[in-house]
Amino acid sequence: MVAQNVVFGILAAVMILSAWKVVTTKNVVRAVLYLVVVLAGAGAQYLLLAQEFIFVVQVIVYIGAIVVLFLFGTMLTRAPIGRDTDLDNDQKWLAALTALFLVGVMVAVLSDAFGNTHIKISGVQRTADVANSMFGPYLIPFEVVSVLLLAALVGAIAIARRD
Amino acid sequence: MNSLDHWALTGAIFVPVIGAALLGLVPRRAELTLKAGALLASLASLGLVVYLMTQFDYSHSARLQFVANKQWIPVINSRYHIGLDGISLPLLALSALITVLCVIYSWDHFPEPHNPKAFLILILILATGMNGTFSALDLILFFVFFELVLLPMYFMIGVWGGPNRQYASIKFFLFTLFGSALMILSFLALYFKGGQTFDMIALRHTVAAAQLPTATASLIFAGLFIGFAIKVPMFPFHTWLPDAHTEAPTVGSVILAAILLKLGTYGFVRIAIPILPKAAHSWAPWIGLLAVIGIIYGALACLAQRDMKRLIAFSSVAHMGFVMLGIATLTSFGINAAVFGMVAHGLITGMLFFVAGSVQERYGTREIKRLGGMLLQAPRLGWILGFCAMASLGLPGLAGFWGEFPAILSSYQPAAGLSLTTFRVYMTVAAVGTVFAAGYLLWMLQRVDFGTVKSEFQHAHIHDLHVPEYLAWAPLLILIVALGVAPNLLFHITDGAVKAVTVGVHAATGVAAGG
Amino acid sequence: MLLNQFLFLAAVLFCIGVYGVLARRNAVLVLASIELMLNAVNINLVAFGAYRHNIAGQVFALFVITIAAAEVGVGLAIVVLIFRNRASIALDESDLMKG
Amino acid sequence: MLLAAAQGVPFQVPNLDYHALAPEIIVAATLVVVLVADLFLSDDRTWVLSSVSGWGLLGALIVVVELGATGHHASMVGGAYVVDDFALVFKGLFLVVGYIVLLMSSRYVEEGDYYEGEFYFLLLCSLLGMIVMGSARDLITIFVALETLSLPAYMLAGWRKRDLRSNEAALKYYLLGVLASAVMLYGMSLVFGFTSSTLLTDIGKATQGSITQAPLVTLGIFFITVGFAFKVSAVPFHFWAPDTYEGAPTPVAAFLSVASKTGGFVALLLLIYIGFLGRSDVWGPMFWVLAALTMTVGNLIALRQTNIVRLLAYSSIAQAGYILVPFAVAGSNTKSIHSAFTASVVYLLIYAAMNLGAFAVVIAVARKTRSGEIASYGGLYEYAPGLTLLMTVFLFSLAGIPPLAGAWAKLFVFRAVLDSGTSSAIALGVIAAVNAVIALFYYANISRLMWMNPVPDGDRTPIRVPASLQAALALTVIVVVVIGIYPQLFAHLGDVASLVK
Amino acid sequence: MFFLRNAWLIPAIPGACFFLILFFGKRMPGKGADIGIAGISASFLLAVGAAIKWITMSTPRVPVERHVTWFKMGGITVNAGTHIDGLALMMLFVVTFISLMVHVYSLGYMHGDRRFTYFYAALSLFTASMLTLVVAPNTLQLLVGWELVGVCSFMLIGHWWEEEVNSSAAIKAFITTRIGDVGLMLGIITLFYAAHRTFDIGILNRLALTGGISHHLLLVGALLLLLGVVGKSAQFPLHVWLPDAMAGPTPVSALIHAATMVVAGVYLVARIYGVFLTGLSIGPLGNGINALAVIGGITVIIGAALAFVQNDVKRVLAYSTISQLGYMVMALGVGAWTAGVFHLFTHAFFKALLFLGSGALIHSVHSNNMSDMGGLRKYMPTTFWTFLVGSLALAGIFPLAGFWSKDEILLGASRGGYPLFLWVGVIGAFMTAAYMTRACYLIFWGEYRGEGHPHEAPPSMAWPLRILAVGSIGAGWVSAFGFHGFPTWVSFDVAGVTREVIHEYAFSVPLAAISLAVAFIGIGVAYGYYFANKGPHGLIKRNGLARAGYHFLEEKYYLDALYLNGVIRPIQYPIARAVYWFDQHIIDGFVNGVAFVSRKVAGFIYNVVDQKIVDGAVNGAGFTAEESGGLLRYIQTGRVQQYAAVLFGAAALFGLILVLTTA
Repeated sequence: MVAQNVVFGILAAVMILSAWKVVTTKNVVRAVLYLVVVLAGAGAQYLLLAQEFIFVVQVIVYIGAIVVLFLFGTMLTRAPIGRDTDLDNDQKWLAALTALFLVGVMVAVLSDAFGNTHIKISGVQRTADVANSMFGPYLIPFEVVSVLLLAALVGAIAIARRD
Repeated sequence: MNSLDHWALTGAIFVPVIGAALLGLVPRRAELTLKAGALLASLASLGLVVYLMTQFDYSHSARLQFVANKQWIPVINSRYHIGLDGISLPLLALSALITVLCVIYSWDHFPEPHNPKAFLILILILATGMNGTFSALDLILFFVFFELVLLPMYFMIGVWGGPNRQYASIKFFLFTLFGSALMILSFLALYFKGGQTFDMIALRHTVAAAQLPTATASLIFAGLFIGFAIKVPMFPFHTWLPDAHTEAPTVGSVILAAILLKLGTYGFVRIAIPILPKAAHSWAPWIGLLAVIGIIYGALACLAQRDMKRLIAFSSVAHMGFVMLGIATLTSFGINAAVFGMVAHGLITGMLFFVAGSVQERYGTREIKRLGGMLLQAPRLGWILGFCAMASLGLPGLAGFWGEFPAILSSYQPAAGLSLTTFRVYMTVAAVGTVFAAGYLLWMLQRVDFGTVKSEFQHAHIHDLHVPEYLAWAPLLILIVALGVAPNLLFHITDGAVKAVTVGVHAATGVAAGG
Repeated sequence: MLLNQFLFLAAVLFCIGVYGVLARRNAVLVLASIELMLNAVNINLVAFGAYRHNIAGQVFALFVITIAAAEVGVGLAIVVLIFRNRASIALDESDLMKG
Repeated sequence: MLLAAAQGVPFQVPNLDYHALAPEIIVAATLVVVLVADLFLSDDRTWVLSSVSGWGLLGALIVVVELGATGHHASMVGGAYVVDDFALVFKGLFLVVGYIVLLMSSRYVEEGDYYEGEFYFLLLCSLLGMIVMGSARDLITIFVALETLSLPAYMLAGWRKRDLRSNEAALKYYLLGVLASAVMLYGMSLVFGFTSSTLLTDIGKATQGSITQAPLVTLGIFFITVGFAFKVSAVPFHFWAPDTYEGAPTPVAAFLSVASKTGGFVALLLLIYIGFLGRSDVWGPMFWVLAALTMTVGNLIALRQTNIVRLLAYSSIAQAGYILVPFAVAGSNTKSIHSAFTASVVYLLIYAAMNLGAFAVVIAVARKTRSGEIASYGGLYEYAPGLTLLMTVFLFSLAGIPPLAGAWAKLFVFRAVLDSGTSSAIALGVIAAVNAVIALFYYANISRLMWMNPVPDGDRTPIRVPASLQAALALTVIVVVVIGIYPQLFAHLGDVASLVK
Repeated sequence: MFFLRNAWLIPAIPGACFFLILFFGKRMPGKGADIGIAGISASFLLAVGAAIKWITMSTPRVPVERHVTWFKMGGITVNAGTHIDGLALMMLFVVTFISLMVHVYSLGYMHGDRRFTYFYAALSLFTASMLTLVVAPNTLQLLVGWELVGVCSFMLIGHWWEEEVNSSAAIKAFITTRIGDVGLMLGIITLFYAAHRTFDIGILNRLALTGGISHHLLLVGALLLLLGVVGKSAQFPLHVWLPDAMAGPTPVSALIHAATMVVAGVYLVARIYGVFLTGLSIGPLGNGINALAVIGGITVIIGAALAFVQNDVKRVLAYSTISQLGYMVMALGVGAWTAGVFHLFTHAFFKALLFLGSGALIHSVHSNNMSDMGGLRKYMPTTFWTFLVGSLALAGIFPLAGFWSKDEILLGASRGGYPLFLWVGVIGAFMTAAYMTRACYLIFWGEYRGEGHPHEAPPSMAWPLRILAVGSIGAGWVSAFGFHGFPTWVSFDVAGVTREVIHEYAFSVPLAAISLAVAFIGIGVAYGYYFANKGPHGLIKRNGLARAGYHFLEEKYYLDALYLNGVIRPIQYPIARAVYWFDQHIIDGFVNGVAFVSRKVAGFIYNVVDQKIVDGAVNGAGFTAEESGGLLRYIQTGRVQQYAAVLFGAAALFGLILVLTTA
């Protein structure tokens, strides 16, 4: 158990640090790359929780697809590769305050609710179970999501297309 | 009752609006068709009302007749419940009659910006609203009709009105809506606190049975009071009235004065008092106070006026003060007087506004000091103005008297339990008010009718009455005389119904019934 | 492992995302911050799923991932559109309409 | 319990009732047909797409009516997807609204030289999301439905691609929408963490009564509500609405203000009346504040608007406030739960008609004036009396003046307030009443301009209203007037749709 | 019994004539006058028939009452109809007779008037109204007649309304009497309740006399009614309208003064005498003074005094009327019911005669002013002789009509225990004789001072004068020399009251002699002053006190000024304006203020909360930067993110509050 906690600790520290860099770095491309670190960290956490299918999806979809999208977006909007002093607006302090306030509320509530609750891992979640669930009780949302993705695809093209 | 009796009332209410819908299909240019259609619709409605009057059982005027009671909105237990008794019948008749006369009067002088189609449609919609309000026996239905009246009048003032019409119409609109917001809240409160029904008749019993706490009943009554008082209008809720009247086109003023103001007082007699007799009893001195303030205040304000219509408008405040005083006494005399006063004021002030409109049309102004010697140029018009002024100041032998005198009479001895001293003071003040009424009306008469023609109109071509005016006014003039000479024409209709109301009040306040 | 380890991590990530959304001018970076927030939610869902031994947590997270992908796609499309029209993706410049 | 025990259980074929699912299937099929047909149609024949979409919606509507008439109800996939009267009423509403928006937009899109096929396609996608929302009974389905109805709408808001305002509208709507759903998701995760179920009925059982970890549930409920409060543009989550409505193509604004908002309310109804019914101590005060703020802020800011669409936006914010009132007062007693539910449903139905109507008039008028300034409505009566009359009807209905439908909507709200009878409910009722009066000012002001002001530019050429728009106007005005005279029709629907039997 | 039972025809005929003349008058050969005269003649004949029937009826004479139900309301039934007794018959006779005379006379006097037809219509209505009042069996019908009389007088006084003086006089008459009517109305109401909800005059009198009504209520009722009487019968202090009412055509003045309008008040007192008798404790019960007598007494003196300073012949007569009405009221106030009523009867003849005579003068010289007359006895012999008869009758010279009735009043005052009012009566008699002498001198003696050639009145005017002169001579003989015709025919009998309430006194020679002597002294003094040019002429110029007194009289005791400046002007201008100002600024202002405040609040919400707090305060520094420079114009307003900030901020804040409050 200790090992897991140590791994978690390291992972968490890296993730938070990277996340912090995502929102503070002066370089757009670097920010996206830091995001990759956070996403990967999240994937690792899933593994830690023995949820392997979602780990795979996290790596493929997020790191594989979404990050690429981001990079494309960065390029398409001609962001400078180097430092850009103009990435933040002037409400940083307000933003920080809001975020701190929010995290305070969340943490307080969470520690009240699950102060000393432990997670007992009783085995790796099988992908088959995920599939059974996805095509069983969640069949309808699953089908609807297909329409959603289609809409996003068609719409995004229509919107972004030069005409 | 034959089958027509069941449908005649509904017909009288809805024929005008159906007519309006049909007129909507007629092209704007076919003016004659439009006018004929409107006349036909309003006459049909009047015809049905006349038929109802012939079928009405006058010996049981307290009983609701021609009742239709159909399911309407079951969810809130609101029904299409209409019917007539001795209180509503005269008002319904008045409303149907005035509508016809307004259509006739407008025949060839539509106010700017002309457009007879829209104008006539509005008149007909108004007619449905007014007829419906006087017939409704369900609070929600009443409310709907009550509000239905609002919009056409708003547009009538706003579109066909005088130079300051926008301000006046918005003011009218917001004032009355504010009142009706309170009114509907009170209706809902009655529904929830008083027996889960909107039926006015049933509520009389269920509210009594519900034993509302005094404070609640008082509060509900207050809501009703303000809602109705704005419409009446009672001091200090009257300020919309002069503006609305001054700016409204002639026909609008006539309808406003003759019918719309009655909706408020009718609400008191039909709803507020029978359903909440105890609260009415505790509020009565205050109503009376506002009523007599209105009498004096309206009269004094009249004396400061420079505009004929504005003067007549303020005189309405004073006259409706008499009506409210009668109601406040909660006696049979008083309420009979009030109902009579409503009808009389409708006829007389309606007539006065007609005349003011005709003056405006001929002279292009209603400013009293610019007019003069009208009797020389248009003697018939002038004498009719004089006649109406006399009727308005409560001359016995004309209709106005029977609204005022019994009201004053009744305040000598208000319903048991009300302070004699207070009401006798009111009585005296009201009686003094009659002197003021004579003052301002004769003053106006002198400036407008008498004297010589002012130089600016010396060579103006002022024609005397023309045919639509004859036709539109004759019934009113005849009725003013007829009701004045034979008040029983009206009292024998109202008396039974009014008695039922007062008996209810007396029963509720626990004192034996009196006059 | 404590459940709260994960929940706290998620909360912190979420709020860093919030900070990013509020403080960044660059629209792409705002979108990236949103991804941080959605990932935080996913960590939450997965952690609860593991804690409750309920597969629904993971399934929910999968839906979130899918939809997040669609959202990013749409978001980037809108950003590109704006960039094309005004040659800037600074969010605080989009203030034509107010009041 | 199926979900909770899913682990290690062999696959079970989900029970799908294709008859009950027919509306969804028809809409999905239609949108595919539209998408594909768009590829093969030449530019001058794209009008076919709108009629195809329209027929698809009507077909789905017929099925919905048939399902309702035959009383065909179904509960699928373990109760996560339910077709009942509630679902049918709202599906019907969404389909009709969708159809009317289609009527409103067909000429608009055609003449504006926008992408047509994709427009209808996205509209149908969004509608599909709404229809699904009506039946959704678990958190995941609700979430997916919400995103399905939102994502296409984000893009539709930016459909006037070359217009910076439209871009901005899309951006604002999108960003805030996504943020709101992130907050909502966080809340859902909390609720899931507490109840270990995504099924609303399970959540309802788990959260009622006295519970441990109450703050967690409270926060969860609130965060979820934030997501939908955004959708229904409740203050303080309303900021997007005026900007987006103004910038978006007007039919889309109409769609957002009616369909999308109703979608949000449907989700709220489901969550509150099924999921969190036992926690009125949380959502009672919450909705109280939301309702009071929404009504007041919406109305007050509306007073100062000069653009008609922005005004309608603030007006629709205020209207949302009235719809939130029953939520705030529902928790007092069993009776008030019923009447509050009915009030919300009836209000939504009536609101849809009157608000769509108002937007339809705006679209018609803009065809001539090319302006959204309220001042340009001066003297409308002189050259477009019909439109003026219609607009008046819609505005006064929104203002709640009988005998128009809007009055009944408010009446039902007040009924709910009085049924509750608590002092806080009464206070909210008073706030609502005061707001109703404030609202009159700006509604009446527009009608005043239209009827009584002179034409600003003196141009009195009449407005030609295309047939489709005429149909939209006719449909909405008929509803407003007929319901005004006979409100029982909708009241009945509000009653049968009730989730709380 | 035909005449008595169908007395309703008497008012009904002129009433019908009113409508006939109104609608058809212009098309008639006589322009409506023919209808009017025919109608009033018929009424007169009916009245005479009824009077004869009454006189020949066997005693005790029972009043004939017929009625129909007028209306039923609130549990009471009010009848309209006719109550015919001696008093009513006397009035019917007088009214129809005088009215007939006036109708005939007006043929000549109003010849060529542009509203000739209208004038006759109004005359008919006037007569009908008065007759309605007279026959009224209850106070309500009486009130109706009363008010109608008022409005007709308004129409007739203002007949020549082109000139503002005339219409103003009409308004003044109407308003002043209406002030009195407030009292009448309230009095009627008080008595209505006092008499257990009835307006019936018979019941009222019976209850009043038999103690059925508390004295307190009766006192209040009587005083209120008295206010009405003061207004209508031009008693002090509401007499101010009567002289102004001379603005009307002279035949109208005759009608108003002799038979209709002003005597209505006296008639009312006589009719409801029971109330006054008990309420004011008149007669033996009293202590020698009461409100009715006091008002009457004051009026006698002040009216007579004013008659001295008038230059307008009609005004002399008007003040004379005031004074004579004072006599009547005083008579009723001292318990001399019969005397008062009798004086009403005789006064009608000679006052009508005088007015019509003055009309003939005015017709002839085209001026009201006595300074434009003089020496007319040569030009207008008929007028002269008849006028002289009228004057002597008014002055109370034996054996003319005035002598008999005035004598009875003095008798009543002296025997009834009202010595003060005996003196008032005597002084009044002196003054009356004196001012009438003055008037006759100025008109008929001396040199003609006017313009043009005076001519005698045409026959239609002269004949009524002659007839009335005969009446003025003979009317008093119905109660003279111990012949008690009048008192037996006209008496105050109340059914069911056996008590003798009206005391009759035998003719007293000494008192008659005194009054006659006083009258002659009056004539003598005036003769000396005017004819013989003796006495302190020019006193007014020499003596300040006398000048002041003269001005006081000329200004009519400043009562008009007091009413105008003290009551009417303040109401018309400052008060009415203040009320209107209050209306427009305070009440309306409140409403507008509410709108203003809500607009401001909205503006505040919009400008400050929405635009500044959300928009500005969030990025405060940047906002000022935008304001100052504009360098960073495009960088500063990141609205979406501000929206988002609010979103998250609200989420956190509300969340916290909710958690804390529901935990």
